[in-house]
Amino acid sequence: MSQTPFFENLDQIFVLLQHWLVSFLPTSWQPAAGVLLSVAAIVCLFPALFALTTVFERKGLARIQNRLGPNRVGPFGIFQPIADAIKSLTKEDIVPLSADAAVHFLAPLLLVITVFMGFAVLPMGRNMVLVDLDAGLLFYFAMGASSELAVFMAGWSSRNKYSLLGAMRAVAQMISYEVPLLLSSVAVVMITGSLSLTKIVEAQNQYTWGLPHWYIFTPWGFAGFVMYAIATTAETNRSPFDLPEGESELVAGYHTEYSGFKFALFFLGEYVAMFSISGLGTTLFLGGWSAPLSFLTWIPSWIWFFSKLMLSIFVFIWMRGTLPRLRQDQLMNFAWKFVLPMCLVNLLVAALWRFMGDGWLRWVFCSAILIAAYAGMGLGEMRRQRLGPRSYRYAE
Amino acid sequence: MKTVEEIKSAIEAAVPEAAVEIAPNPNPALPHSLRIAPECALAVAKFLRDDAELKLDYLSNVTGVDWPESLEAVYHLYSVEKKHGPVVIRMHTVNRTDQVELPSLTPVWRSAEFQEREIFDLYGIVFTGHPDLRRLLMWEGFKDHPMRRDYVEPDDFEYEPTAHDEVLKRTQTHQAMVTSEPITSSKGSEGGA
Amino acid sequence: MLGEGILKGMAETAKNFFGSYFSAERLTTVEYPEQRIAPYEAARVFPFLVFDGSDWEAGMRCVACQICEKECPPKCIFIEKSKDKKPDALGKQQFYPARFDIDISVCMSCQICVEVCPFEAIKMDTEYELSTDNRFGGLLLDRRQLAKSNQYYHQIHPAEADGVDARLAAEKAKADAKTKITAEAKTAAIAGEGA
Amino acid sequence: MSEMQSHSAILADKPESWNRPAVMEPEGEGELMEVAMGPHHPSTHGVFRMDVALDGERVMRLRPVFGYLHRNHEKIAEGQSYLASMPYTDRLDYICPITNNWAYALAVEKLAGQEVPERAEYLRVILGELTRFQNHASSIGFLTQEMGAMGTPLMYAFREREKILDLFEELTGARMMVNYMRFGGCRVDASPGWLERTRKVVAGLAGFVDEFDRLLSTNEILMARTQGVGVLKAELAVNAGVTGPMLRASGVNYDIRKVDGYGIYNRFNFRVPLGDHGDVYDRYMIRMLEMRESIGILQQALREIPAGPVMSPTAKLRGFRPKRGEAYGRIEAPKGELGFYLISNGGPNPYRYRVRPPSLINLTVLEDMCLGVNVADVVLIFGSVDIVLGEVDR
Repeated sequence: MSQTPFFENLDQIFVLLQHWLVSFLPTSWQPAAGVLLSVAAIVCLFPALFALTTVFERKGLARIQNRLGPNRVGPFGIFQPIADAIKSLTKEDIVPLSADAAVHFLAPLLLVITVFMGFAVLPMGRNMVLVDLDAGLLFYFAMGASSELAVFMAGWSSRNKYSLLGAMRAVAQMISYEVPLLLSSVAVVMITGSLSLTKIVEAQNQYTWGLPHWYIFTPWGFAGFVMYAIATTAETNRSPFDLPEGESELVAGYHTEYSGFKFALFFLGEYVAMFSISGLGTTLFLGGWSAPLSFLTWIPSWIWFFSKLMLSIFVFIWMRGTLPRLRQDQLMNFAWKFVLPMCLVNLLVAALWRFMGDGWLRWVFCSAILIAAYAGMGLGEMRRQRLGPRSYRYAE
Repeated sequence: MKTVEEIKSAIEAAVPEAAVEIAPNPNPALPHSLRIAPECALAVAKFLRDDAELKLDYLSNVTGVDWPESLEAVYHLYSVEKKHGPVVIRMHTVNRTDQVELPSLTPVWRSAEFQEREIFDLYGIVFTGHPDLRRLLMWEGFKDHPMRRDYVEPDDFEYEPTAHDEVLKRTQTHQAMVTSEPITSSKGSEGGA
Repeated sequence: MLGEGILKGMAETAKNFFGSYFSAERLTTVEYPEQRIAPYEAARVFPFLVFDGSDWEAGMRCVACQICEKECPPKCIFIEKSKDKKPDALGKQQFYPARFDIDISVCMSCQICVEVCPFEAIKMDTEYELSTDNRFGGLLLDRRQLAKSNQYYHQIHPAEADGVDARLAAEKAKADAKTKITAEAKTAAIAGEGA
Repeated sequence: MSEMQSHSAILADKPESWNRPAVMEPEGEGELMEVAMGPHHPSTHGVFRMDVALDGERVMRLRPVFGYLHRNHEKIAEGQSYLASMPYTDRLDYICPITNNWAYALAVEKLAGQEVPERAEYLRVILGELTRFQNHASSIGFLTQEMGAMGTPLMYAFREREKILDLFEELTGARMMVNYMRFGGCRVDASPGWLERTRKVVAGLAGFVDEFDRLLSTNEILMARTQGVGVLKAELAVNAGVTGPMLRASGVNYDIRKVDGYGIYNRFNFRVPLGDHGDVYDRYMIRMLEMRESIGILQQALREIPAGPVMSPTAKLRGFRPKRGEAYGRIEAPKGELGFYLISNGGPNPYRYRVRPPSLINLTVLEDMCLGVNVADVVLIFGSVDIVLGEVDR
């Protein structure tokens, strides 16, 4: 590690800043103040990132569709989110007469709070983690799971058929995909031997011939990452798994009856959930804040973390611009009959990987098992449902 | 493809009680049509559809016509299997007021379902035996049948700056009803809108 | 079968994403208030009345025959015929429209008035920025607002206007010849009478 | 209901399953949930309603409700001259105004015994096939939009449609409300430059269909969503008067361009693609294949178009009074059989003017296709019918 002090300081700039600010306070206050500062940073940073992402998403989608996208507010439309924020703040807050007003009010708040809790354990750079819990992964999933409650509260309290259908879909979908999400992460835990996210990143922050030891570059890691990505998309209700909000079917799903700022909160909650879950994916499979090549380690770790985060956001947008959505029963079938078995096979492979020791044999063996399982299950399912390309005849 | 006369004799041979006459079309654009007595229409329709030589399995167009003394339903038949057509059959109601029933041909050709509803809606022909005879385009509870020639438009006044002829007359009667102040020409109503 | 269809689709959208930065073929958007496309010569928006010369009232070709009023599908034209007659471009005594209104909130730009007009008096404009804050009065154009010069017509539909001018000139020549013949006949008759 | 019984007695020897949609029984206990999809539902184009009864998410009953865009087009047309209805036909199926013009012109020409010059027939074919192409492209776009594809295919379709609409505008003066055809020809002639630009656009269309194919045809999600969904049997399709790509997707070889050979379609060499399953995927693929056939027809027509007048010298613009009698003119519009039925009493106005709208009649089988499917598929099946409400409600 040949780092000049300047880059080392740059790497640790936020940590140093926090220490410097806290040092003005009495020693007994220092830990609490430190935490508060970090919380404030997170609570400010991610909504700002959300604002930027909305404009990037709209512009990206527009470019995918050969349009220009928003370009009227500010240079390149960069201030569009500000205009949007003003709009949603000034809009009338409508609560349906028959709605359960208290629950209707609490649902978006609950969603935003639970979503932000996940960031507590995410390492966003070297030494940049709010609480380094030993069971960080467990805490994260516990928090993620409670956001389903908020969605259901929103759908139930609105007293709208579309909201209710949307909420039912959302809960069914999120619970189903929680399982593959967990199981694909378990493989990482098996290899690392720790639930602490900091330890998981440390384990990946090594290099051989200049190449990193990220888990995605192993057969089990790659398969796990794909399964994790699928589960993530479903968990955050993004296309092609955006059924709970499927516009052409359910108008807007569980937030049909929300307007103004409450709607903006839902929007915020969804995007921040997307950031946090991509952050976790980055941590588990893409080496967290570590650099992709050994000679690039001088670039500050937090830059790497956020670059990887934005890259995965871009993939989300790209998929949204390309894919149609699945149907509810197909989505469930896909979760339970394809993703879950694949995750179980992957666990087996991860175990094999660990116990086969070094050597090329384990690469061949593990890859073969995974490819066979993937192709077998995929082809079998396609054949069972009689799906596939067709040929057409012509009349004379 | 048989001529209209041959079809007529074929129908008479197959459905002896049928009363079929040829309604001439003075224009060569479309063959003469067959006027069928409503009582036997269903049997004739079934024959036309199932007869091995005719196979008029596709009912393309169903429409109503408002004649001065009766209402009429016109059916345009084609054959998808034999690729021939059209054969036009028509049915008359007894009058335009109280005896406006005709048998529905929806049991024979499903494509008549919406089109007969439309005729019921716009012309007021009641199709007996139609599985779901409701208004199609106008709303439930609407009175009268707008496509009839004696239909009187309701007095739903709409401001029109260039009102002339009929519209102006209507505007004036409406204004007379609503206010005491009649309008003379179109420009005069500008302030009132 | 196993996701390659999805990947193929993703590749296609990626191609379009990057392509939209380089190829004008892909990015066809025109940013309207700043950029404008010149209207095609055949473009038609709302009708206007053509006048010859510089005085719009004297040069108006319309003779208030009311054919367009009758043929107009949505009935948006309103004409009041004059009581007196005025000489038209050919010098013939003609009626003229005392009032000629077009309600462009009703007009559907079908161009049938132009086709049925025997006097080449009504043509289609290409001006499309016509929004106004007066819903009724602002969209009801009277004959002053409708009158546009023949030069303007040449400017917006050059080829069509040339054809129209040629046709009118031919008609005028024919009419002149006719008047000349009748005049000659008259003088001949007078001469004959005298003899 | 003795009348009903006599009907069933007559039909008793051949029980027909297609007479009415099956009556669905809910599973287990519980009430059905009545959901009104539309008229403000995002998938119903703003002016259409489906009253759906759901058991969970399964459709038990579906009632289409029409009339939100009803303006009694036929009554308007009966009150004015033949020519004055021409611009109104643009507004029936506003995605393809050219074919509406054509069908109406064809019916009136039959009624009046009017000949059409050669060049005008070629122009009609060229514009008609361009219209079919852009209609199929955008209908696939709308279908995938309703499948949740964020409008990307729709935007690609509109990108191509823009080029075609530019051609329409250059020729006719308007992008959509073209009002182009007249009884006995076409209103204006196409310049050589226009034909050259059309050739250039047509040359690019094949690439666009390939792009669509790569983007969608083999997409696993699209296949999973559409294959086996909304199956329409050939017998029911014929009996219910379904026409157009929907009928051919059910495997019935019936294309009015081939059957009637109206205009000059007999001269062109093209094939009629047929589906074997009659599901949404087949309807999608039939539209794709028809787009390719349209390109073929366009290339032939653009190669062979002769010089000459575009209006028949016998055509009358003012004082047009066709002979007494009736006529039925029909064409293969992009959505199905578009027919105009006219009765003339020798006057300047038609005595009876009737539009046979393919969109409305294709919806007859909507309930049959939707029973028992998931509510998400209702939207999809509805999209695959390809309707325009301007034509449904008239």
